[in-house]
Amino acid sequence: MIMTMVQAINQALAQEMERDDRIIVLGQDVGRDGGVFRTTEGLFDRFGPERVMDTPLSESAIVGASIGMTALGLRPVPEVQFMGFIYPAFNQIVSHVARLRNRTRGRFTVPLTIRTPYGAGVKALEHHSESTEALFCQIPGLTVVVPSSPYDAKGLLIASLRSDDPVIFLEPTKLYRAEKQEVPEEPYEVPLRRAAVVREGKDLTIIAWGAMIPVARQAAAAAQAEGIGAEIVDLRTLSPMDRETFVASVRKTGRALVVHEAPKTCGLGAEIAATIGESALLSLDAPVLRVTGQDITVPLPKSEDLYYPGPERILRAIRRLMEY
Amino acid sequence: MIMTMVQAINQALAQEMERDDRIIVLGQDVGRDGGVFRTTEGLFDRFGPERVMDTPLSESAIVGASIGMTALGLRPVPEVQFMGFIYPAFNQIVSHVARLRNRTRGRFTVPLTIRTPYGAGVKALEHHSESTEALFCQIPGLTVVVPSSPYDAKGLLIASLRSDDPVIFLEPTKLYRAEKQEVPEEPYEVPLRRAAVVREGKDLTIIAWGAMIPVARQAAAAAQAEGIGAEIVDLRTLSPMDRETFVASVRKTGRALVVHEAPKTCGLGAEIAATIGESALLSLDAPVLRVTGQDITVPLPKSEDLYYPGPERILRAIRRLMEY
Amino acid sequence: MIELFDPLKGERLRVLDETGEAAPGLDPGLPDAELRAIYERMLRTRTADAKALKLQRQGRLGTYPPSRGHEACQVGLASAMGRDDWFFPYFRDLGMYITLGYPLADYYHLWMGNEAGLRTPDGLNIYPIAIPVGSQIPQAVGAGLAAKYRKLRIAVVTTFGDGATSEGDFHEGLNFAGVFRTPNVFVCLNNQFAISVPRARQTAAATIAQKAVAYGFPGVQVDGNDVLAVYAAAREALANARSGQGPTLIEAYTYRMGDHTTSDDAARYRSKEEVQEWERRDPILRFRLYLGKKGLWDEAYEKTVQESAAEFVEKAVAEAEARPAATPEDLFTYTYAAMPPELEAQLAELKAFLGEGRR
Amino acid sequence: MIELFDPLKGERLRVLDETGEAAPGLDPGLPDAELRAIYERMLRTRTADAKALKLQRQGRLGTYPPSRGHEACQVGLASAMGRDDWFFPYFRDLGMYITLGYPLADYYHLWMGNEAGLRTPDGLNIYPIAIPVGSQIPQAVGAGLAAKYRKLRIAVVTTFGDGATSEGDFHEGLNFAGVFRTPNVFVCLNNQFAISVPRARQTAAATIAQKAVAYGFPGVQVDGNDVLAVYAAAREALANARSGQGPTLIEAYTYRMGDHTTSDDAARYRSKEEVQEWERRDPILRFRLYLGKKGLWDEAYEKTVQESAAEFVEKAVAEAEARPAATPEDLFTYTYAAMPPELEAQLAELKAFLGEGRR
Ligand SMILES: Cc1ncc(C[n+]2csc(CCOP(=O)(O)OP(=O)(O)O)c2C)c(N)n1
Ligand SMILES: Cc1ncc(C[n+]2csc(CCOP(=O)(O)OP(=O)(O)O)c2C)c(N)n1
Ligand SMILES: [Mg+2]
Ligand SMILES: [Mg+2]
Repeated sequence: MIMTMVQAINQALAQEMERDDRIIVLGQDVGRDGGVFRTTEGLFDRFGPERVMDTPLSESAIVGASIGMTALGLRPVPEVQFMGFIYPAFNQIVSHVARLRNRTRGRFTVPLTIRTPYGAGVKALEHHSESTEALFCQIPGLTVVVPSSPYDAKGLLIASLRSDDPVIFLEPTKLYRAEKQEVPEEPYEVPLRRAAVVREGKDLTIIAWGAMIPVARQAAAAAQAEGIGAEIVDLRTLSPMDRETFVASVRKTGRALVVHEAPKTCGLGAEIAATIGESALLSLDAPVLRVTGQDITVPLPKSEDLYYPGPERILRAIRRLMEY
Repeated sequence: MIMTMVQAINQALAQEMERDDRIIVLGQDVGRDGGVFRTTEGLFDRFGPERVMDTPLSESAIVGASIGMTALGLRPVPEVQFMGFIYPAFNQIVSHVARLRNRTRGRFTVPLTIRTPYGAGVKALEHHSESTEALFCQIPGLTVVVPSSPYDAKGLLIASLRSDDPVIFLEPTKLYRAEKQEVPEEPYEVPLRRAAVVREGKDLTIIAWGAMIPVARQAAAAAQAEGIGAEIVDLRTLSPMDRETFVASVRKTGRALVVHEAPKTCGLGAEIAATIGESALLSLDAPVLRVTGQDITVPLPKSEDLYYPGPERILRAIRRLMEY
Repeated sequence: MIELFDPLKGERLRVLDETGEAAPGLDPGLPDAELRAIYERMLRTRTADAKALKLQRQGRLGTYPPSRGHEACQVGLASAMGRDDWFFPYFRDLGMYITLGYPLADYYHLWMGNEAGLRTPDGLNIYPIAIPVGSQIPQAVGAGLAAKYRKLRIAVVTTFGDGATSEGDFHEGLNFAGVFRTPNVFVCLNNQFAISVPRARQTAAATIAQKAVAYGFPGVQVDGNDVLAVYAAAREALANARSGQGPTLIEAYTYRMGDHTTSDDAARYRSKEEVQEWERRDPILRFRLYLGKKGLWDEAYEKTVQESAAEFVEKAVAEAEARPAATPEDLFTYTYAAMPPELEAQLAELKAFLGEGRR
Repeated sequence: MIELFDPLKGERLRVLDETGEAAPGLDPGLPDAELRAIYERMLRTRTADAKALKLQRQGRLGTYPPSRGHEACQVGLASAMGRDDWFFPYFRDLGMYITLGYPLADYYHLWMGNEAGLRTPDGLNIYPIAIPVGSQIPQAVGAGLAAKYRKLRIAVVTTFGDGATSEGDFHEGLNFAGVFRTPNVFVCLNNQFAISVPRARQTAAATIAQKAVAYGFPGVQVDGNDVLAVYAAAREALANARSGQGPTLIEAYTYRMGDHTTSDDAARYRSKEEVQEWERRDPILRFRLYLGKKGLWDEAYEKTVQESAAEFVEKAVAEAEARPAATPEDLFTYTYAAMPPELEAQLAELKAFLGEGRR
């Protein structure tokens, strides 16, 4: 069926809930309202209030209670309404979710999937355009996943729901309804921890994820018109990171560009650039560049465009790389 | 006077409180008890309970209330008992402390200094050995400071207390009483945003901060015995970062090594390595290496040494760099 | 008066009944001019709110949380505040802003998507809107602590919804306030919903007011559609705060007449009948009936007030829309007191980029 | 029985007075064997606690939070629990662990600095100790939700100190529990201090038990130095939880006889007199007097119990100290279900490094 990312996510949830009664969806407005983006639409009617729980406005308890559910064998899927509101739950995530397997030497695991919409580009209110994925990528024990298409969204979410590790599943709001795609009806997994080369090219490698993939594609198309072949690696799982795929690509192309929405300093691009420098220094024909959000708070809607990396900024960096 | 870092911090607080009655110290056990590390010893008796406030066990309110105090012109100095317990206050820090100046276009500033002991190496309990500085370095608006000696601790803390920006002041517990040093009696500032070359050398540059400085010095001394001259840059202010100083050093030496306690992935070393790759690629004779904590949760005391970078691990990396 | 109404016994302070009749002994006895001023603020609030919705539909303003139904809470509370008191708002506070004299043009400017609208004019003690629910509460307590430390006889007010009472920050803030006996007035606009989640899902406590028991200070539930009840409770709580008698929690029992925001569709989760039932209790209607009984309201007066409100609002819209767009400098200048080199470089690059004809 | 003691009226459940006399009608009426078992657990707790302090001074165990004075709270509560109930501990819970059958060797192993000691043996429903204060509370509520979902007739117990009640997680957890009527029993060991901060600085509420009012379920204060009072309240709260009647908050009013931890010096912030005053109320002493009155205690019995406790403890120490050190694999294996390449590389490098003769 042709569907949006919202529908793909919804279908993944519904199918896995059907298959596995240990899965419980909980969060603000996930029930009767079907979620503020409608990702949980219809689940309440289908699975009832015990499995699709509207909760109090309490992020720490939403995540904390989810942890406790795993102690008794459940597989909760807490939703945080926007990534900008995940911070009240940060302590539960950093001090418990990420660590429980290790600190109990495997006796207690935390197979939960925290879903949250993320990223800018939809002219939302303050705190609704956050992309602070790097906060989570530096915490050992967490798996951080970002889909960039309806197909991947369904497959990565199913893989996350089946994973025995805790997953932070970040859903780019900008892509929720941006693009429709053929998505298989039956459940399937897109494997975690595997990046994908989503466009081949010989001249340089663009590493990106989520809402930056379509933007990178636009830039790559424009570069093609100038005779530059850009390869695009969609990271998909941001942590633990599939370094091999992008390092191999850079070894081939000799040039690398990381694109992300988050501010530059200490964004995930830093780790990617550092990894390339460590593993492929001698293959590099130019410095690894980063095209990113500015090192400022995401501006309010009127100025969002000044913050957000667009195809022209990427193209500029591509040219700079090629001219180096 | 010859003093420990604890004494230097204590003196900085006392002198600035004397000078500026807008400064209020608050937190758990900072009052009568003088702080669990005695950094606030004597302040309660000297300045009274209105300026040295024992608070409820409530990190979010400690930081949140400090924000509110700044609205009325105060300069609070909240203490979080250990960095591992800062997460309940994370929302206040990320969503408010860091942003208020920008979101009010300068009408409201947040001149507070959040002090917290940090880092491993003292065989402490779980959650008491955290060094998650990179979490804060990626948040625009925050200033992150780490002293590595009693002298710097006093001067950097005074500069932080006088700064109009919010400062996260991280105090390496391992250094609290490790070393005594001559510290001038009168108040002085060590400027923020300035790294210091604390050891000169021509063969490679080690970039480190806090408790890793003495360790790096040991390694550098051992390297010297092998005829290798290691320059050491003490970053001191981790954000905004003084990139110029370490880039200049690497341009000179051609080799760089970052040392930090935090796990490798997405640690601050990534940003430093990425910056060097961006700004000094052609000067590099070898990849930028990172000697860091392992990508795991800091282990309990019995195994801490397997986690923590020691001089031998650094020396190994130095040799590897020189042999490249 | 506050301690006469025990939330644990299900008691609620109400001055005006639905016909606009004042309960003897409870009417705060405001002068006529002030009563009319309150009415005018309520009407301006409603007019400005409706305008914001219209602008949003026209694409001239972004996502917006309407205030309709909250006029008694907002105007009643703000009217009781003094010029030196501080206010820590949440995101549904239009009537507070209008009453406290925040330029409506700035308020619109903000919701049109420009940070400049969040820059409180000098001299007004209003902290910026907190979007992360409940996070302003500990901040308000800190301001209360500072007021106490500076020996100012002022109160610090903060507002929030019923949903906010589930957040840790609500608890930590009120608990702090109790311990330090800060001059705070905490006002919960219990409008029965947090987006789609009904009040009963928010807490098993029969009232929100009774949560004050956990913090050792008084809590009172008032009829939030009765502007005089809100005013009376607020006046007393503010006076207590200013005179060192510590904080109060006021629960204003009301209803969110509109959608949560312009992105919401409340019809998905509540019935028309319920909404109609509350239409009958419209706070403006009720106060109008009261004014009528006092001879302070007639059709001619209504017309003047409506016209003046419309003019007030149109002027603000025109002003807001005439404001210049944010420049790259605006975006970069306020991250730090002094711009670090990395930001300078990014700003220069952005300007070079825009200079190439982009934007 | 719980609802007979209203914390808002300052009432406190106490079965035994300081001479060990049981209040008529309140004695839970336990069989003699169980009474003696409780006494033995209390003594083992005290012995094991004293041993931990000794080991710490000898450098054989790390920073340790002593339990002395809390034996009635811990043993009374755990003795009322059933084998299928779950427990979410905090960090000062030795008597709970001993009563619930957690191997003392593991417990020591943990405080000696090895994660392996946190690995609850299979079949025991004990979650790992939470060090971040209050953070286990929402987790316990989640376990309650899961029990409800799975239709298990079990209760979920969590313990915490008076300090923890100031954390947002306390509030969010209890509020959740109220809304979903989870089978939770929340037990606050109010030992009058959070490190140096006295109870009065923690909250302005007269009691902690009354905080339950904010969440719509019962709260009761019990004498925490009276093991039968703790037992009686816990038994009733557990039964209520298991039978679908929802959660209860129990405040056990007690005193931390020792330092906060071995890194603390309580003499800096409290008087000898105060400590001595509480020595008189020693929970073990009081229960011994009660047993004596019932003819269940004499010197000979005491000697047997002491000897058995000493033996129990020494065996555990020997066992803990005989445990192998953690290997690099132990440290790296449990971060993820399957080790990612980066971790494999780091582990290999660490092993190569150690292989070079270092360590
Ligand atoms: C910490 C946080 N979580 C979630 C949200 C998203 N959100 C915005 S408003 C709202 C509901 C607020 O309800 P209430 O506190 O009752 O205020 P009301 O909107 O009814 O005035 C939610 C969940 C948020 N802004 N902040
Ligand atoms: C979130 C958090 N903040 C601070 C600490 C440091 N700390 C450890 S125990 C403690 C006091 C706890 O007091 P209470 O809850 O009364 O328990 P008690 O120690 O008295 O048993 C503090 C502040 C912590 N562990 N977690
Ligand atoms: Mg509401
Ligand atoms: Mg205590």
